[in-house]
Amino acid sequence: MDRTSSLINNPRFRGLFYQVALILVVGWIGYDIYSNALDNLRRLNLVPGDGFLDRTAGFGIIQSLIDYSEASSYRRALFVGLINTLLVAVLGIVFATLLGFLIGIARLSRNWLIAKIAAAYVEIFRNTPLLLQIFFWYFAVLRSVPDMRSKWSLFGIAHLNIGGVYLPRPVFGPDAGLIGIALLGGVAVSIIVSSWAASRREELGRPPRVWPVHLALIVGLPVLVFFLVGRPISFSMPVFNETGPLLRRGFERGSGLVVIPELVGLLLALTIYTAAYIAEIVRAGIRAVSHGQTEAASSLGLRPGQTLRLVVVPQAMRVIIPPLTNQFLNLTKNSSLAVAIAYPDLVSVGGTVLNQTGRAVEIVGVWMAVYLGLSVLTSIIMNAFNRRVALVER
Amino acid sequence: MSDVSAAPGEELAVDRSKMRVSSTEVAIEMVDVNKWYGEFHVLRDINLKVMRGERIVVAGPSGSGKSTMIRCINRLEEHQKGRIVVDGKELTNDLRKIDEVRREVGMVFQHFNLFPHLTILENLTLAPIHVRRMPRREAEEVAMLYLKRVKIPEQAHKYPGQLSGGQQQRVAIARSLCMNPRVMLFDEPTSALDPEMIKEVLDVMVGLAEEGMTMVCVTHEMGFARQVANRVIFMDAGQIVEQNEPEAFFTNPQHDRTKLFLSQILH
Amino acid sequence: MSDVSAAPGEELAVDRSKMRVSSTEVAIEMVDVNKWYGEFHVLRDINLKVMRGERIVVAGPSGSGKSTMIRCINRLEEHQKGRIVVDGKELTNDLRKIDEVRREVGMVFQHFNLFPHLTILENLTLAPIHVRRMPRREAEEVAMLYLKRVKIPEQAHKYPGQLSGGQQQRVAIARSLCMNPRVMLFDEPTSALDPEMIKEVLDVMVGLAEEGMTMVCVTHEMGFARQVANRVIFMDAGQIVEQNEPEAFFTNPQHDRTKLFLSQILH
Amino acid sequence: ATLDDVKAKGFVQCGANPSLIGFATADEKGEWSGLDIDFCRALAAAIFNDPTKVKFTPLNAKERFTALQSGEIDVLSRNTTWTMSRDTSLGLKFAGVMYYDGQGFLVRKALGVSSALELSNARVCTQTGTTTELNLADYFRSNNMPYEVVAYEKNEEVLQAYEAGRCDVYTTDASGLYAERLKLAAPDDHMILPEIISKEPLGPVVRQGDDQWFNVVKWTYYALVNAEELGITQANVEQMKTSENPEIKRFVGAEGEFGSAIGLSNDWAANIVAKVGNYGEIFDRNVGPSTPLGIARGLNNLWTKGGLQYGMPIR
Amino acid sequence: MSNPSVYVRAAMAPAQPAPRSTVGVAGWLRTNLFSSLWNTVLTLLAIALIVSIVVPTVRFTLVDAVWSGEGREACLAANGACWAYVKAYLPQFIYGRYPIDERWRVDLVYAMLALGLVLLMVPRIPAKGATLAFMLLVFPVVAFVLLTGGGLELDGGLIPDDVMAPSAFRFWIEYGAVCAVLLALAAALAAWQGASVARTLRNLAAALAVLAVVLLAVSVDVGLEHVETANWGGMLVTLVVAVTGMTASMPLGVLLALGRRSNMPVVRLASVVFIEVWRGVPLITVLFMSSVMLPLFLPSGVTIDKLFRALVGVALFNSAYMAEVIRGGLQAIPRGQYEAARALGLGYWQMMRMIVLPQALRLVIPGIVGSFISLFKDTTLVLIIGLFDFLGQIQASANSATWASPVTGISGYIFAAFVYWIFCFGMSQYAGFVERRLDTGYKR
Ligand SMILES: Nc1ncnc2c1ncn2[C@@H]1O[C@H](COP(=O)(O)OP(=O)(O)OP(=O)(O)O)[C@@H](O)[C@H]1O
Ligand SMILES: Nc1ncnc2c1ncn2[C@@H]1O[C@H](COP(=O)(O)OP(=O)(O)OP(=O)(O)O)[C@@H](O)[C@H]1O
Ligand SMILES: [Mg+2]
Ligand SMILES: [Mg+2]
Repeated sequence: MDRTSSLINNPRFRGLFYQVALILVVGWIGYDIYSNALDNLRRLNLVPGDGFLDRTAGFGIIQSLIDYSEASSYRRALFVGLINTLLVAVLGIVFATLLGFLIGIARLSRNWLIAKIAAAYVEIFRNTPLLLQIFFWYFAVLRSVPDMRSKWSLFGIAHLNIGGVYLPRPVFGPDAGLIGIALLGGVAVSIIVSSWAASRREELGRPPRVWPVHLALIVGLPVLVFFLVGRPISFSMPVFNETGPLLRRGFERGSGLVVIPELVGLLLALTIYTAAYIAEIVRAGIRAVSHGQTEAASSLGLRPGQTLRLVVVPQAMRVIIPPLTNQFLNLTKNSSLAVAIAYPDLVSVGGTVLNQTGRAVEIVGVWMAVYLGLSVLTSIIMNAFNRRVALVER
Repeated sequence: MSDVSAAPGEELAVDRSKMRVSSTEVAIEMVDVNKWYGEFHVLRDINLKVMRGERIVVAGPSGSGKSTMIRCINRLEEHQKGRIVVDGKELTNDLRKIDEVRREVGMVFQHFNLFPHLTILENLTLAPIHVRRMPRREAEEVAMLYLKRVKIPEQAHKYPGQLSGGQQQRVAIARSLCMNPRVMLFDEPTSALDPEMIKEVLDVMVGLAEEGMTMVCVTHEMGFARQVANRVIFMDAGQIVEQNEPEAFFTNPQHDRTKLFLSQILH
Repeated sequence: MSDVSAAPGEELAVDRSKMRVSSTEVAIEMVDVNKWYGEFHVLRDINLKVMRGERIVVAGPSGSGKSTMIRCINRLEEHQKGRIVVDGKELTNDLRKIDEVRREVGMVFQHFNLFPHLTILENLTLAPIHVRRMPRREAEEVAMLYLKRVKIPEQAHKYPGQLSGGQQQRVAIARSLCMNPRVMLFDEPTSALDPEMIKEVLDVMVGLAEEGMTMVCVTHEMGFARQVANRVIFMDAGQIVEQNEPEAFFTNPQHDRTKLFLSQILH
Repeated sequence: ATLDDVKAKGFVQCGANPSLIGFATADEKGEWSGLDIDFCRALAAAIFNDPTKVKFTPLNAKERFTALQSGEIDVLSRNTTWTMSRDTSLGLKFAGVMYYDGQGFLVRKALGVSSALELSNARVCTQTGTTTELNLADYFRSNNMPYEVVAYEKNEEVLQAYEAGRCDVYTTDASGLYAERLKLAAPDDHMILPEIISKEPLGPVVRQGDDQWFNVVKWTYYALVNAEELGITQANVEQMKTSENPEIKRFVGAEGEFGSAIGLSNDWAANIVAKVGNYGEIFDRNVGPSTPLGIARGLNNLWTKGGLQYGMPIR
Repeated sequence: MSNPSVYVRAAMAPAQPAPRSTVGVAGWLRTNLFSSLWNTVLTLLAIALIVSIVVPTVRFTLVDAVWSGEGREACLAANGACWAYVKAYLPQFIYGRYPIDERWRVDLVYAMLALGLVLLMVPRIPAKGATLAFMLLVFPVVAFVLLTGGGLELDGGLIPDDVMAPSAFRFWIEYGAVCAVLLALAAALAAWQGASVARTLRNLAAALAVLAVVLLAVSVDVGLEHVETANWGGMLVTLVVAVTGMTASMPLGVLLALGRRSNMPVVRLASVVFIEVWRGVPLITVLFMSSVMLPLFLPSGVTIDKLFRALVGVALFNSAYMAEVIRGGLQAIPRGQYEAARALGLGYWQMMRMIVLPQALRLVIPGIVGSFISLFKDTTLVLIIGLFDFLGQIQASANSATWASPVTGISGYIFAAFVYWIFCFGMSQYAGFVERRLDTGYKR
């Protein structure tokens, strides 16, 4: 009796008991869901599996960075969606970070007006729903640019109308790879030069003048190769037809590089919205560096730019990076709102596939797996970076 | 370094022989300097001439403008009226002049303000490398020299957070010295320290004085003032109320406010 | 209560007459207790027998395992080898026994650990009401009694944040007493206090001792140890190195480490 | 069985389009109306002799099948195209064609286009997740016309984008185009092209595996068409009950036990007509020429009048 | 001049007014706007920016806007926003398609919610505990009955239909039986673990009785017309989703946060996985899941209201975020508090309930408000799965045949933005206020 009683009162045993109970409950719920789903799917003739992914999709997608046509498979369609998601996420992260740092620093500006404008920016965009902003920007953009038969042009290179932004598209010839190699080689050599310059600088105190070398290596070398191998890169310029039947007027299909307005609208909204959050993070990070640090730096004779670069930013970074990571993740997840404005991201394309095939479980599974994967990946990268920054500090 | 407890200032062994004051070279000159924070008049008609090699101690009640005055000297604060000339260069809005002055003037703060993300050695070499454009190798040699001078060469590769307060303050002094300044400003360098650590810092400062460094030092360490300073300046309500040689200042204060202040501060 | 500064222990007026020690009833017994933190062996073969009514003072250098030992007594830490019997109940993994022991053992921490979101009175009545299941009215009466005992009944409705350190520590003692414990453990109860406050707390502890409370007290207040303790235990490197009656302990330490320690700690 | 469940709970749960003028819309007060809605009311009338014993679940294109599959709704009456894959592999069963539709194109008159075959190079807006996208792709590809499709999640967005000029063409079922055109700022500046590029038979759907319920839904539809063929209207159904025409007698339940064969009362068909009207009346009331939609009967006329609506005989 | 350094001030210098250029308007302008050439340039740029944004905005929303009129013609005439349309549709934006005659019920719920929030949020008003209890226990039931009309049909399902027909009676029999089993189990467990059996039984019985009262309240027919959730819309849906999502995610968040800090590996792992999965996926996929996938997970024939499904999705999603907020608070509680509680003999749950959580939750109020703001903004996503929340209702009405015009949509969006902004900005200001109050209040 005492044996059992002491067993029951043993915290380890109790812990074990609760944990087993938890496993049982979770397992039971999981099994219930699983068997229900299986029953339902079997009743509906939907044998679970990914075989359906190889069937022909049959629908068009407005933007694909890889080859895709109506005859491609669902699998390929989903892949196109994934790439589009990555595209908008990466671009969004880059732009939002730049804009966010700008606004965050502007909020700390000693110029009252600039600081107030930045504050107003943050308060406006942080406090309205992102979806609303997406709608707003998308339709505002659509309504304020020229229609498809006319355009605004910038130096005759970039054009804009409701069909999107039209840019020259590079067309790579057979030997174009050499130029790429030359570029990579140039970058590699100039990195070596940089480190050589850095070591020279330790000896000399004054860094040797290396920027002409960099310029020659990174720009000159590829240009040289370009002409040597016979200009393998040409540009497909957007062709604008002024005459002909109305549907033929405007930019010719397949000419130039088109950035569709859905991408522009989504990117605009994601950037502006996330930048508001990043601005607050940056501000908090910079403010976390005590005033004494800047004073000490300037009394040592460091100039404001040097103070910022050598003293303030390295210290602010370790405060900034963890929440910044969160914002990157949020932006990636928020890019799924693309579905609202016809940007063909993973959720949007997946939704179409779901509809054509009725495969709810599989598609939702793909969504979850992809976003979880992206989250984990971003976290790993940023944690690695964070560790580096944090190491410097301690 | 360990058995100091009561009044550390008293025990400083000072060799005044080397402390020579130039009678012609002016290090710092302040003429009718006035400064306001908004409507608040912090500095009123400050006139002060510091000769090369002088050691000035500034005392006065809290809020009397001591910090503000010395912060004006290297332009951490801007004055609104009057002239400040440091080492022959007048402080105006000319950024280049300000940079030059700052290079010549070292400053040590109450809260050390070391850069926590850099090692001690990096703290010391940062300015020489980036401001004086000294080669790193050389900057490090100089830095180690000064670290030895403040007696903590073995800490060179630690981070500030790993050092005690006294050690940090000594590093801060060494950091200023690495720029080879002609004038050193101290703003209550010991007031954030535990009593055992005060002496280590004062020792370093005495050493500096003995080498003939021009110093302006805001401090309440009256022992230090008595032994090292060749002038004590008493400030109140933004003005210099009295200045005198330390012995005279302590034994025979003239102004009522000085008397009151000394009666409070001396035991 | 105000003009105490130097060595507060010396001035405690102690009435040793009431401190009777039972010779048969064992309050705490530790037999061959061993404990590891990971690979680190913190407690090594601790053997200790505390009789009811005994007042034990535990001393020793920092990190020697004093806190760990007394935290094992009310199972805030788990030991891995040996037996600990408190008030006849052995501390094993039996949660019910642990609860019983905790009810009988009061503990006072260095940092008071009062609950900042509760008033003083609520701090005191919390455990009686929810652990002892006492009616609130009664619990409050008991609480007021103990608050008077530690001389701050007028603070009953304030929050801990509004009290001075010494007052907070007295409240912490009162909080333990409200559970009517048979043993009290103190872990450096005065070391986070300003010197003026130490005496108020020691006074309360002396009072407790006079009433015959069994106490185990980690402290460096040697004055207190000398006056109140009937045994002083010296620990080093996780072991009990020496134990003796206070007078003998202080005047005639046996072990080298004890001698070294005492030479550092006594003036 | 579904019919028993429906009878037990006292109403039919009907999945409907949240807003498609003429087919399913709810007004300010939450009163539903439209062709698809009237079908559900007819079903309720057949079962309960009370067209109000029906509740509507607004569903978008994505959810509609799951809602039916899971039993959330009893019948889906939401402009759903009858296709083989849906009829066979989704566990669904179509019970009839309430509206023969086909996919059409809405364009600006200013475009100067009069036929869909001139739509080469067009940008087309549509709603995702319907058969529309597939038909569109087939049509343009088979005619070798390049095109671009912009597919939105909801028709509100399609309409806004089309109106803003994002595309030249708005495509969906012709019936929907008529409805959507009304929501444009200047409806008269837009026209629907004559080509119908697909067969879009829209009808009520039920789950597979419940033949009794399938029969009820199927025969409710036939009853509507038969009533029009027989000339039975809401107005004259009471007189018709005394008619001597054997077909009518069977219809109103004066002869035979047809109602009980599908688990309903014998006057089920008469109740439908009395409470909701016949197919023609429903059509005219909701989408016919006298409504803002102004859709001609066309394919949806009775077979006797050149259309496709053909009621299986009640016999 | 033997000693040039001796100086004694004869007369004290009085304080003088600062030079004109450093104080007053001029000084302010100089220091804040024109302190250097660069700053002057920035100021001018900023002014240009403000003018180029504010002027057109004011023109569009105020000067050129149409304030009254009927139908599409009014809007077509506008060069600016068409507020006439917003005015006409305002009731829909607030109530959706909720029957007009029944809208007083919604008003009543709004009023109770507003009152409750004011009572809770103004620090000076006493009896927070009672108000909170009322808002958490009574208000949801009342709101549920008022909004849906109550009369939920509870007919049980444990006893097979052929033994006993579905009826309220069957349900209550089953409820009684389940209660009895639960009580017996609890008593056994309590006896085993040495807790007081009587007390355990008393507490559990009280909880079950409360649950019974709640079930009775929602199932009894109070004579209100039944309003399906499909007819709810506008601000009503927004608030229902946001408020329910928030309150439901709170207890779950607490459990998850405790689980994540538990020292039982399985519990910790389960919490971590749950939290990280929900935090790793976008809300919209969660909503899609609740609308298209969840039905497949239920036994055939069992269905759940669509709004309710969305609520479950939102609540689970938000609970993961809430758990992280609360974990932050838990981590801020010093170890000493746990140890003191333990040393006094409090058990785990007593310690959490009385010592740790009260302190931790108070610390994270700003975080909780912040997460409520996010949730409030995120409610807009339900429009993608076809629920008509505030934004969804506006979007739908902008395309109504009677009001369609080129400016209708944009007017609706601007109005929506304005309303959301008011709500969110208000809440964030409140969070700031609480934070400042805690900052000073904590040290006291
Ligand atoms: N940035 C500022 N803005 C407004 N007033 C200031 C500012 N800095 C200092 N003051 C005020 O100027 C006066 C002089 O300050 P200062 O720091 O120079 O005094 P101090 O003599 O160094 O005092 P302490 O011994 O406390 O350091 C004080 O009254 C202070 O409040
Ligand atoms: N949770 C823990 N994990 C690992 N090591 C620990 C832990 N707690 C304490 N220790 C180590 O155990 C040793 C004994 O610690 P303990 O706190 O008991 O010492 P102490 O004698 O009370 O010292 P002090 O006088 O500084 O309070 C120390 O070396 C300490 O670093
Ligand atoms: Mg100062
Ligand atoms: Mg200890």
